[in-house]
Amino acid sequence: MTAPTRSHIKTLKIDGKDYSGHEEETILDIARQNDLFLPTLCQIDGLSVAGACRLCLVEVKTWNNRLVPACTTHVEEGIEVLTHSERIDNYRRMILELLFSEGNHVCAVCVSNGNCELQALAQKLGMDHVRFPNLRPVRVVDMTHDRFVLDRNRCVLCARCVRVCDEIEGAHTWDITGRGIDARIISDLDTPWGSSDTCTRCGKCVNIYPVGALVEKGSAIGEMVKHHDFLEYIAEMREARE
Amino acid sequence: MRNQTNIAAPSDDKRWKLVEATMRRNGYRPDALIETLHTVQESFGYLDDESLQYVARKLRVASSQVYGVATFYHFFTLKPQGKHVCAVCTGTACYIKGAEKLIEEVHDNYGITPGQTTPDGELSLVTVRCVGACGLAPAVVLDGETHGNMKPGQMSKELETAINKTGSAEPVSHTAIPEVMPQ
Amino acid sequence: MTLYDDLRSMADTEHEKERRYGYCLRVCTAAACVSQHSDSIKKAFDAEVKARGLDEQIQVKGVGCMGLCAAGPLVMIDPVRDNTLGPTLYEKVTVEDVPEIVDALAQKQVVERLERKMDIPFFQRQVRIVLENSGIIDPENVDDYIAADGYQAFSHALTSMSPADVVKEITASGLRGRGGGGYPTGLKWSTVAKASGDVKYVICNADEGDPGAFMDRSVLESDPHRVLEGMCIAAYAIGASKGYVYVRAEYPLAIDRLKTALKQAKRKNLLGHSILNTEFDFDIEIRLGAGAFVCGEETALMASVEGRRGQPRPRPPYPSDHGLWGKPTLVNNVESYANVATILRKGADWFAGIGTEKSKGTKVFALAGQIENTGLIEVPMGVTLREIVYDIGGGTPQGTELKAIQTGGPSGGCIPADLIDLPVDYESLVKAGSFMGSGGMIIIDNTADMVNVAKYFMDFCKSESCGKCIPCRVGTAHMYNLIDKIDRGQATHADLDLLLSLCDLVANTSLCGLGKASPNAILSTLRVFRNEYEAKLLDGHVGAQPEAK
Amino acid sequence: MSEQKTKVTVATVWLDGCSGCHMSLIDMDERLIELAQYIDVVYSPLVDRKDYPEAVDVALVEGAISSSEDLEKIKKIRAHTKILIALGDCAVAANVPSIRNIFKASDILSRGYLENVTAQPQLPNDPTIPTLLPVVRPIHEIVPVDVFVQGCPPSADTIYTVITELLAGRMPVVTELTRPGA
Repeated sequence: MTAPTRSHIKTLKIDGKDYSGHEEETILDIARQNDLFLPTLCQIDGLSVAGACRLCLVEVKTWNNRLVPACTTHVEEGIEVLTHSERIDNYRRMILELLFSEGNHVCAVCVSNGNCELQALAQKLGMDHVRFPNLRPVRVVDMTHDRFVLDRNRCVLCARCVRVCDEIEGAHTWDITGRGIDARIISDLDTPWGSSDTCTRCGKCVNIYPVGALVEKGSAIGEMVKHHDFLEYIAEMREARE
Repeated sequence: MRNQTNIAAPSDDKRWKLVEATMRRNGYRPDALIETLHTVQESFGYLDDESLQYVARKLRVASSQVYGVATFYHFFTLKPQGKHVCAVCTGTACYIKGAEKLIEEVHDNYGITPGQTTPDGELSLVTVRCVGACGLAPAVVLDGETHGNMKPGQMSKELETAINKTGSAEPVSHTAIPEVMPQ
Repeated sequence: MTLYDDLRSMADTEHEKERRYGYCLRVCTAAACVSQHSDSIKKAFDAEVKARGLDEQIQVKGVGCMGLCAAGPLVMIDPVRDNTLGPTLYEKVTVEDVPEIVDALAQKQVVERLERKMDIPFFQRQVRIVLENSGIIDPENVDDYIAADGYQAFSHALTSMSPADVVKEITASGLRGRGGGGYPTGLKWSTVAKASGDVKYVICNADEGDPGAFMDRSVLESDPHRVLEGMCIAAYAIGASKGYVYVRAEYPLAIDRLKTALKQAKRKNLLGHSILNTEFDFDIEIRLGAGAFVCGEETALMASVEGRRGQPRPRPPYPSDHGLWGKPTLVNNVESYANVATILRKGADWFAGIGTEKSKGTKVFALAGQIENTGLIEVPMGVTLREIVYDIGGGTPQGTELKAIQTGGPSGGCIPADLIDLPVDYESLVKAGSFMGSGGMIIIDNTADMVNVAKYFMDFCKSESCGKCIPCRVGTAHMYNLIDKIDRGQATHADLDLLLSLCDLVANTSLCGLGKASPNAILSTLRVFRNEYEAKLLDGHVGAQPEAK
Repeated sequence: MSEQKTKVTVATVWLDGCSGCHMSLIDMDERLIELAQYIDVVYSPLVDRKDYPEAVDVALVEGAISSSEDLEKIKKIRAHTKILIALGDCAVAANVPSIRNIFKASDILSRGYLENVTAQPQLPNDPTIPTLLPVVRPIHEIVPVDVFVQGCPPSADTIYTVITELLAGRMPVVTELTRPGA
C-alpha cells in the first residue's frame, strides 16, 4: 500500500479523544483499530457492508446528534463521534430484544450456546429480559443437507450467508424470500438445501453465521464452534492480486 | 460467454415467445428480471418454478435471487388464481369507507381470506393497495372491472352473478390480473 | 427555422382543423372515469355524432382528468366557433344519456338533470400549472401537447440555454421536490450536474405508493408528455443520456399512455439521437414497479430498476454521485418534472410569485375520504386547509363533523380539525406533526375511531417493510401488535409506554425513510387524540397502575 | 423473637421449569448456612408449607407460566411479595417450555395422551388438574418483575450475589455474571 497523501487523512474525535484515519476508512474501522468496542452483527470483515442490524449506530455530535451506522459511515474531518450514551445503549438493547422476540432464541438448547454472537452481545450490552412477546413464527428447519442444518427459527437475517455465498464462493445459493417480518432465508427456488445443484458444500455460510441457525449436522448443545478467519485471508489475497 | 438464445423454453407453448421477446429486447441483461417476470405473469397468470428457473438461466441470475425478487414484490403471485378474482381495494379512502366489511363478507360467504382461493378454484380474494377509484370508495375490482360505492350485500350479489355467469366454463382472461395486487 | 418550429407549425395546422368545429365535447378517459365506463361513453358519442351527421360540427375528444372524480364519468362541452352555449359540464353520465346530450347540443340546449354547475369554488379556487392541460388535451396525441406550447421549453433550452442556465433557472424558481421531503430541486440538479462521470441517469419516480393518492397517475394519464419534457430538460441540465420512468404496474392506463407518448416523442425526434438537430442524445425507458411501497425510496427504487429486491441501502453515498449502476443519478417525482417546462417557459420569477416565501408554486392533492368533492385539485402553496376542505372540497358529508386531515400517506400524520386554518406548505405541515408527502389528503370525520385509523396505517407499514433492518422489520410487527391490543381493549398503560419507546426506537434507528416514518401515524394521533387511546386501556385514564405491586 | 423479626423472608417458587434453578440454589452449599443468619425461607418446594404467606420480602421464582395453576400462583405471589425475582431462563424468557408455543395446546395433549398411548388413551379430565394455557409466557408478561436473573440455570455464584446484594440494600444487576443459556 502506498502511503496516503496528507489530504486523505482525516482527524476526528471519538468519545472526546482525538483519532485520525484515512478518508476511505469507516468510523467502525477507526474504533476497532483503537480497541474501542462497538457492537456489530451483520458486519463482518471481508464482506460488503449492509448497514442492516443498526447495532453499531453512533451519535455524531457535529451532525446535529444524528445517529449513523459506524460500519458504513466514512470518517470526515472534524466530526465528533459518541460510541456510547444512555440513549444509544438503550436503543442497542432494544434492538437485541427485537431480535430475540423474532424467533426461537432459546439458548439453553442451542448447539451454538456459548459460541454465539447474539448471546454474547445480549450479555455484553446488559439485556436482561425481552419486553416484547415472542412472535412465534413457524419456519421450516432444513435438515436435507448431508453435512449441515439450517434452522430458520434461529435466523437473525443478517444475510452474511447470502453475501459470503455470492461474494466469496460465487455460487449465490442463498437469498431472501418475502419481505418484512415474513422474510426468510432460502436456497435456490426455496427448494431443499440437500438437493441444491448450486451449493458447493464449502461450509463458508455455516462458519460465518453469527448464531446457531446454520450449523454442522450432529453437533450437540454448545458444541458448534465457528471459524471465520478464512474470510479476511481470502479478502486480503484477492486485494493483493487485483 | 454462453449464447443465451440457445437455452430452450420449457415447452413449445406460444406464450414463451412473448417472454423471450421481453428478454431479447433487454439484451438478456440481468436487470431485465422484473420486466421479464411481468411478462411471464401476464402470459401465464402466475409464476411457477419452471418459469422462474427458465428466466434465471436466460438472464444469468441465480435462481435464489429470482425467487427472492419474485416474492419481494406483492404484485407477483406464485400460485394460480381462481377463475374469478375479487380484488377489494384497501387504500385509505376505501378503508375509511368500510373496505374491511367487504372482505369480511367474502370470508363469511366463501370462507376465504385475502390471498386465498376457494377449493373449487372458482374465486380468489385479494386486496389491492389503491385502484385509484378513491371517489368511488369503497371499490372492488371484480374480474378486471371496477365496481364503486360497494355496500355489503350488494357485493355478494355481484359475486354470485359473476360466478354463475360462467359456471364452470372458460376461465377469465389473465389480462385482468395485472390490475390486481395479490397480498 | 428550427426543427421545433416545424413541429409546432405541423401541430398548429392540426389544431387549426379543430377550430372549425362548433363545439368540442370532451370525455374524461382517466382511470376513475374509465372504471365507470367512460371509454364506452366516448365510443357512444362518436357513434351518435356520426349517425346524426354532426361530425363536422361536434368534435368528440378523449381527454385526461377533470378533477371531480366523485362525479364521474364527466363530460365537458366547450364552445369553439359557436358561442350559443357556454361551457357545460355533465356529471355521472351513462351510455344511455348519450343520445339525450347530443340531442340537446344539436338544439343548443342543456340537459339540466346532468349538469354540474362550474361556478363553484371547486373549480374557481384552483391554480393549474401541473394540471393545466389535464381534461383539455388528448393525452394520446403529441400534437395536442405541442399545440399547447409543449416541448417549447425543451427546444428553447437545447438551442439557447446552457445546462448551467437551466439549473440556475430551476434554482431561482424555488421549486422543491413534490415527492414528499421538499428538497430544493435546483440544488439536487446542480449536485448531479457537478458530479464527475460520463454516464449519468435521470429517473422519474412514478411509484405512487401512498394508498389514497393518485396525483401522479392522473398526470401520467392526462398529460404524459409534460412529464417526459421535464425529464428531457433535466437530462440536458445534468448531462444524462438515459432516463427511466419507474411506474407502478397497478397503473395499466398510465403505462399505456406513457408508452404511446414515448413512441410519439421518438418519432418527432424529441427523444433519441441528435434531438431536434442538436448534439443532445437522450432516451427514456419504462420500468414497471411490482407492488412495493418502499420503492418510493430512492435507493430502493434504483435497486428495483436494476432488477433486484427493492431494499434501500444506507446513504451516503448519495444517488447524486453513486446511483443507478454506481453512476450519478437524478431522481425526481412525476409532479416535480411536470413543473419544469412551465417554469422555463414562463420564467422562474413568475413561478416564484406563486405560493409562500419558502414553498413556491402549487401542489396537487388527491382529496379523498369523508368529503363531498372527492377528486384531484391543484392549489397554490399557502392556502389554508379550511379552503381546501370546505371551499374546494365541499366539506364532510352531511351530518358529520371534520375530525382530522391525514396528509403524507402512511409516513405522514393526522392534523386535528382545530388546526383548520393552517396554511398548506412544507414547513407548516411538519410543524403540525405531519408532512406534505406526495399529495394524498384523506378527510376523516367524527365517525372515525383514531386508534383504528392508526392501526390501519401501522398494518400498512408492517406489510410494506422490506425486512432489511431490524428496527423496522421487527419493530413494525410489534407496533402493530401493540396498537391492535389497545384497539381490542386488552392493553394497559404499560403497553402504551412500551409502544411509545418502540416508536422512538424505530423513528431514530431505522435504515430508510419508510422505517423512520412508520411510527408517525401512531405518534400524530396519540398527540391529539390521546383520550381515545386511554379510553381503550384496561386501566383507564392516567394515574391508574396496571398491577398493584 | 426480636432477632427473627429482622430476618428477611424469602420464598422460592417452582412453576413450569425443570427444578434446575432450585438445584443451583442448593449448590450454594455452605453459603446457605451463612445466608440462614439473615434470611428465613418461608415458602419453597424445599420446605413444608402449603399456602403462600401473607407478606414475603423476596420471592425467587423459577419456571414459566404454562398452566392455569401457574397463572393463579404468580398473581397471588405478586400481590404478597415485595421483590419478585424471575430466576432462570424459564422465568425470564419462558425458555424450553415455550418451545411448545408453535403448537396448539390441544394438539399437544392429544399427542401425549391419545396418539402415543396404547393402553386406555384418554385426555385428562379431572377438574382438579390444571389446564394448559394456550401460550407459555415469561413471568413479566403476566405481572411486573423486579429483578431478572438469566441462566439455565443461573450459577450458585450468581444466585448468591443476587441475595447478598439484596441484603446489602441494593437492587442486583447480574448481567455480567450470567447470560441466557449460561
